[in-house]
Amino acid sequence: MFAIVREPIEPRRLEEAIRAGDGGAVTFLGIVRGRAEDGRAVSGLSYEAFEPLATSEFAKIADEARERFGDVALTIVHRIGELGTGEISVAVVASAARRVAAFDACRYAIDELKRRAPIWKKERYADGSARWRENRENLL
Amino acid sequence: MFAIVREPIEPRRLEEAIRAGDGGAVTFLGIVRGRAEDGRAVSGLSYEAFEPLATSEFAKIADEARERFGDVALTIVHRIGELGTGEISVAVVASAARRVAAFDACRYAIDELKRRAPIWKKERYADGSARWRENRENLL
Amino acid sequence: MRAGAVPVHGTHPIVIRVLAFGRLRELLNAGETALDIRAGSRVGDAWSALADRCPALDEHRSSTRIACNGRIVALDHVLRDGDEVALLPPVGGG
Amino acid sequence: MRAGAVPVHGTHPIVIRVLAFGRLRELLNAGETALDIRAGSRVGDAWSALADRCPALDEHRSSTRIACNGRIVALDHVLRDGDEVALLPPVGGG
Repeated sequence: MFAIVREPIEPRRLEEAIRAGDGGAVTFLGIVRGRAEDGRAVSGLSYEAFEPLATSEFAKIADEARERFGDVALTIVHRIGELGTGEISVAVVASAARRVAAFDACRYAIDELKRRAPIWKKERYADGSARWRENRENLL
Repeated sequence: MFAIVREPIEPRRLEEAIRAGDGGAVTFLGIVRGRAEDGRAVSGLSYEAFEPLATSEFAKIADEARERFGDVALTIVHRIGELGTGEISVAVVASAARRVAAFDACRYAIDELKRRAPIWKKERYADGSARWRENRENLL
Repeated sequence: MRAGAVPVHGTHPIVIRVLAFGRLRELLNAGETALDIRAGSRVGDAWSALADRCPALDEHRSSTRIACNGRIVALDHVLRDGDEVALLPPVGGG
Repeated sequence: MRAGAVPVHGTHPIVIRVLAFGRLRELLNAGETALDIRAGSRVGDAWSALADRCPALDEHRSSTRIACNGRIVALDHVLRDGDEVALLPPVGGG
């Protein structure tokens, strides 16, 4: 499943993303932190996405992961809208017969998502200011 | 939390293992497969553990992960007793400020657990036979 | 001419839809704009037309990827009537 | 002598508790055994006493780690009365 969602991501639902018969499942959850990299107090984040391109990019990333690491089932879900600290922004679930492929695919997927998925983030600070933040891993 | 448990591991409870304020959480779940490595149909597994040594080994592994990867919160839970296919045998949750440390610590923990935690597994086959199976990664 | 469309002088006008995200959406003050441009225009021409309206755009040119109908394209990509052009600033997902 | 204890001849007997796991538990037909041994005996002596009772043990010696009171020890580790000695075959967790 590849999705952009507006409602909260429920970790308990992610269990359903584990493919029957697989022996290992690796889940990554990205969570909104209360501190920016420069130490400023964050009150929340606003995410937006170019939705059709984002979900097709998730599918492409999953295809690449299968080419690299073998038969892996991947689920990638990113939330958009207004998120408070402690809320889950992104979930990646990789399941495979063996754990090494699941770890490699999960990590590849989140690394590539951060590098190139058309999703944008505005950091909102406790003092009322806000700033668009780009990922260090950015494609450009 | 480091524990050997007899009851089923509930993935939804693992959410509680994510440390407040962290930005990334990586969970590994090991699941009983219906096929042995040699392709035989597996009906289930029996696990047993030297419990006090197993939980203290989990704690040691977590200490080592913190030395190697920085400030990471680790939860390691292994189930023992009779498990059917599709059931979760082990769960590792690593949370950290940043995802790289969470990934590295989660992987380190499950690799070391398989290598050295005093836990034993008997594979039970559909034909009624059974065999003690040791991990390839074994310390010895 | 539809409301919000930016006129570009020339014969055979075509209309493209421009989507902007993140800081570019804020700069253009719109997530979606219709843009009238000359037939045969390229992505770079569309960018120039938008920068005429909003000069602050230009400092973002080197950091912006542009997708046409969902595929990343170069500035010399030729536009057709009805194309959807998306302006993608450096991403921040995850 | 307590039920199930294996006698080892010598002066000043001490009693250790032997825990066995996995295939070793099955071989010994017991997860826990009391073993009477001579004072000053080492882990290797305890192993030999067990192997006297259950010769099939010996082929597992090189693959067995032995813990005394929760710490992995070598065969020359000297045992004391009341020690808990655990026989750990190659592990299979995960």
